[in-house]
Amino acid sequence: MDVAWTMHTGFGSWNPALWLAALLIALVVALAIRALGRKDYRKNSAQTKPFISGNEEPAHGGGHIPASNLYWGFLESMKAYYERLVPLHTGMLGDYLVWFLGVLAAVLVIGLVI
Amino acid sequence: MRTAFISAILLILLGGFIYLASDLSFGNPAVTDMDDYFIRHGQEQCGANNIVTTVVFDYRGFDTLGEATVLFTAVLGVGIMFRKLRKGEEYEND
Amino acid sequence: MKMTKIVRSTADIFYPFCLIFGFYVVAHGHLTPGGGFQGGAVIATGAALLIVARAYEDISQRIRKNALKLCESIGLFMFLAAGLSGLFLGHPFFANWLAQAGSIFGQPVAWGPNPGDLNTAGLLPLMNIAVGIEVLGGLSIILLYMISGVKEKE
Amino acid sequence: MTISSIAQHLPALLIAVPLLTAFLTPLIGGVNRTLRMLWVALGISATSAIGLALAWKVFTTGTVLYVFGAAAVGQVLPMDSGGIPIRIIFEVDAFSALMIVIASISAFAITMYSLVSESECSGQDGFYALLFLLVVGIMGMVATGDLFNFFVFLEISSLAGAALVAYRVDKGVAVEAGLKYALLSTLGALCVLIAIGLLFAQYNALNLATLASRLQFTTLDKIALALLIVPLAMKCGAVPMHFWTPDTYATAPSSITALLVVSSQASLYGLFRVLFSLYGHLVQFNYATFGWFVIILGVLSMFVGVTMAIPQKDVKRLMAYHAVSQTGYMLLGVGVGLAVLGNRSALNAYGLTAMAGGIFHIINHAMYKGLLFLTAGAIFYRTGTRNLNKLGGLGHTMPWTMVFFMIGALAIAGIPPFNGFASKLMIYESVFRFSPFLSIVAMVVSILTLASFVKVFHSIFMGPRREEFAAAREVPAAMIFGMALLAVVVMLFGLFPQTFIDGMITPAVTALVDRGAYISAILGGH
Amino acid sequence: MLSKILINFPLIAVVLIAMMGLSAMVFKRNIVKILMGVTILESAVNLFLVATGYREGGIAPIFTNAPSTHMVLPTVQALTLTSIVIGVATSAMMLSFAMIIYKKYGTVDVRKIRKLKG
Repeated sequence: MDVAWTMHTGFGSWNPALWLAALLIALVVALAIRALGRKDYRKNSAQTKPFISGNEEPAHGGGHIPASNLYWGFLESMKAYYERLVPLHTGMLGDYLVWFLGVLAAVLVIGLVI
Repeated sequence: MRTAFISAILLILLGGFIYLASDLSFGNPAVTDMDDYFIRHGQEQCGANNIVTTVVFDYRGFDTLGEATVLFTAVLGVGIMFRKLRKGEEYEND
Repeated sequence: MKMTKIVRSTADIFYPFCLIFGFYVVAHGHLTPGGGFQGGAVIATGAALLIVARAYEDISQRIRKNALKLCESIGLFMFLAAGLSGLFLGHPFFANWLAQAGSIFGQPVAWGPNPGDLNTAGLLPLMNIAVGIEVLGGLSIILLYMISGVKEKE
Repeated sequence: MTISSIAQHLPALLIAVPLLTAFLTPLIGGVNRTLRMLWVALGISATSAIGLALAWKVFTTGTVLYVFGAAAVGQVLPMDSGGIPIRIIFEVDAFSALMIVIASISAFAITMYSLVSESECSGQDGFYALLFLLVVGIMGMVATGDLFNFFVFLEISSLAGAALVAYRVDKGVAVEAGLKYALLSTLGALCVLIAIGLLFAQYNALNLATLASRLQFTTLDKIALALLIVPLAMKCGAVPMHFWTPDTYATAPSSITALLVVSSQASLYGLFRVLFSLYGHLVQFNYATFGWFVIILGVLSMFVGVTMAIPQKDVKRLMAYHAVSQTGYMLLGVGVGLAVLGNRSALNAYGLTAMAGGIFHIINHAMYKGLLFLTAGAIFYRTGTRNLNKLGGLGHTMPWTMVFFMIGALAIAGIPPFNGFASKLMIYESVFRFSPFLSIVAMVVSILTLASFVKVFHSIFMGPRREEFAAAREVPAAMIFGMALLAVVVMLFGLFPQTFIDGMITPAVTALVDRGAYISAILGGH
Repeated sequence: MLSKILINFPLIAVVLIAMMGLSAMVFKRNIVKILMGVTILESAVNLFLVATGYREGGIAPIFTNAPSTHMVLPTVQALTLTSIVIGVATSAMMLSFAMIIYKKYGTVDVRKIRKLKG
């Protein structure tokens, strides 16, 4: 394989060309399976209507979830972590300066002691 | 709590500064070869009696260009701060 | 707001002296303490004197912002051009190719104390003048911008 | 000037050309706006061409030195100076050249983009002049070999960046962010200045190579080291000093945000330069301590950045937290390299690969994060909002923006075959040899990154058309061009990683690790 | 130690001024006072830079009618000049930022200037 396409990390190697080839093969297979499907269904009849286990199809566009509702479960499960982390980000200028000086003092102590 | 924390930080920095001030020796710098070169050759090379001007504009003239650029930057910044804003140019941050 | 007549006339009297002293500091930057930045700052002090003594309205007529902007850009451009001029003669950036050349500002100088001669130091006086122009424009226009911001708030 | 003399003076022109453009922009902008657009396009094209030419020269012929104001360009050590450099010297080695390549590509794409995206705002003369001054600051920071000159360019980039952050006043919110950025940058620059004074008082030199050769690692040098690395770590947005990053990146105009990413990476360059070229390879230098300092900063930045990004509602603020988190990868990779710098076998076994991954991630991150910020700017340009809860259904009307956003999002999440995957793979595999835990943290962070970008993609582009965005069309061609350029670079780096690693990254790592070469380039054989 | 302090008196003054500036920056709530603290810290740094270049009994490095040629180091004076101008530019820009913030928010208290957080 051409060296330009293969990346050697020193432990293994990674080849984008092979990956693209695999993608292509998967696409071809999918198209082939799709081509095996039946063509003799009737348009806009009950055969093409989406079947949601007997329920009515929801109104068009009702399904868009706003961003802050996504990952609600994740945020809920990590509530303890976020309750500690987010309040640290007070938009206060003085706190920014204090954090900077604190890290500076810590590095001074570390650098001088060790 | 916050005040005590800040005071501790400032005390550590104060200790570092005090060490810095007591370790350096004021009045007799350790090595002076570069500045001796400036004092010895600056006048002949640049023809200026003022060695500081020689350093500022000749040996380190590039720094001076950057310094003038900083002033230009500040003027531009102040200028765009006090400019007349158009209608609806400002975005209401929610 | 307007200051009293005493303050205004005193400022008017001192203004030209500020300018003259500033230009002296700029011109003798390579011989005596001082230089472009210091002299430009002194000249801008004259402008500040007028600004504190008078109302903003007649200052804005007497000192125009565009002229100061022009001063600043021109001064910086002169400074950069003085630095770049060496490139066209085969010298590096910021080479002081005019010094010791015998031409303008090119009087050779020997090492050691001397009474000082204006006609020396090559590009340095030119750079001093350029920086002086830039600084006087820059500092005065910062003051003008700030006071205009104060005015339009009221 | 002939071609040969131009090639000889490339490092000077790299600074002089954008400076000249910036100085004359207010005058030319006064004439009319078409002329100003032409002037700006000309200036940025010339700057990028010079930068790429200089980088090419460095990668082909080795380190380029430029002495300002000497009798000759190459006269590093004057005859009568007793073997010390006395003037300001630009020392452009492979690492600097890499950063110059990043800055050139990003600045070109960003300026082309901003020619349209900022066209409605007032005060454009100042905007473009400050844009060029920011480019000057970045170029000077990465090209200089003089400590005080580095400080001057740091101040230029900080001030220009702060003014540009506050450019859209936004009812004072942008000015608040600009004030925070300016104040923190000033404090950091003052610390750097104290460190410069300390080093000068002891060794009477400002040139980095001379200082490195004279350094004794006394206690004062330790204080100077602390005063140098903490401000630079703050400027590149490392946790727990990252608080300015989301404020600044979110409120700046999007093109400026993409350039601020590059400027924070220039301070990352300064951090690595100080740690490796100035202090590295000292006998007394405690590699493990400072290596672990950088690693801990990196891990904290990765994790805190990505976890803070997930609940954000402002799209640019979310991307800013991702910028913090991606900076962590670079710190992690190079920190591992620093931690094993004293141990030659471990360095050759995995340290160099980790550093290569971290440095490769710098250029990858500049490209895809710039692309993402530009797409966010395109969305803001058409819809006028950055709130993810209000956006939606833009995939129907802005297909090109959607494609570019997808490329950037997949790249930042480390999905093959985009460039993020290549550098992250190197970091994972080499860091795993150093400490498996860190590598696992890095993978988890990558997964969370993908998750949060899936959220952004869903809330901006998915869903039915919104009537309030019925007027939203595809952005103009210049903005498309700016985004497409970065997207193409992202694809190239992803498809031919080894070419770029051999051509640019490995020389950069070698230049960073080989301190002796950096010194002897100035002082001759040592 | 005491003699050392007496010799290094300018550096001790640098320390005191720098601590004044730092404490003003972290303890004050008023933006203008914080900017004052930054300026004080800048002047401390400038004093430190000049002090590092002093030579016992040296004169200013200017040859015009100079009594002797035993001069203090010129480089640090050049650096100080540069840093003074940079400090002027920085404080001018930050003060104009503070003016705009006061105009838009109606306050200069850092506890109220926090529309960007979280």
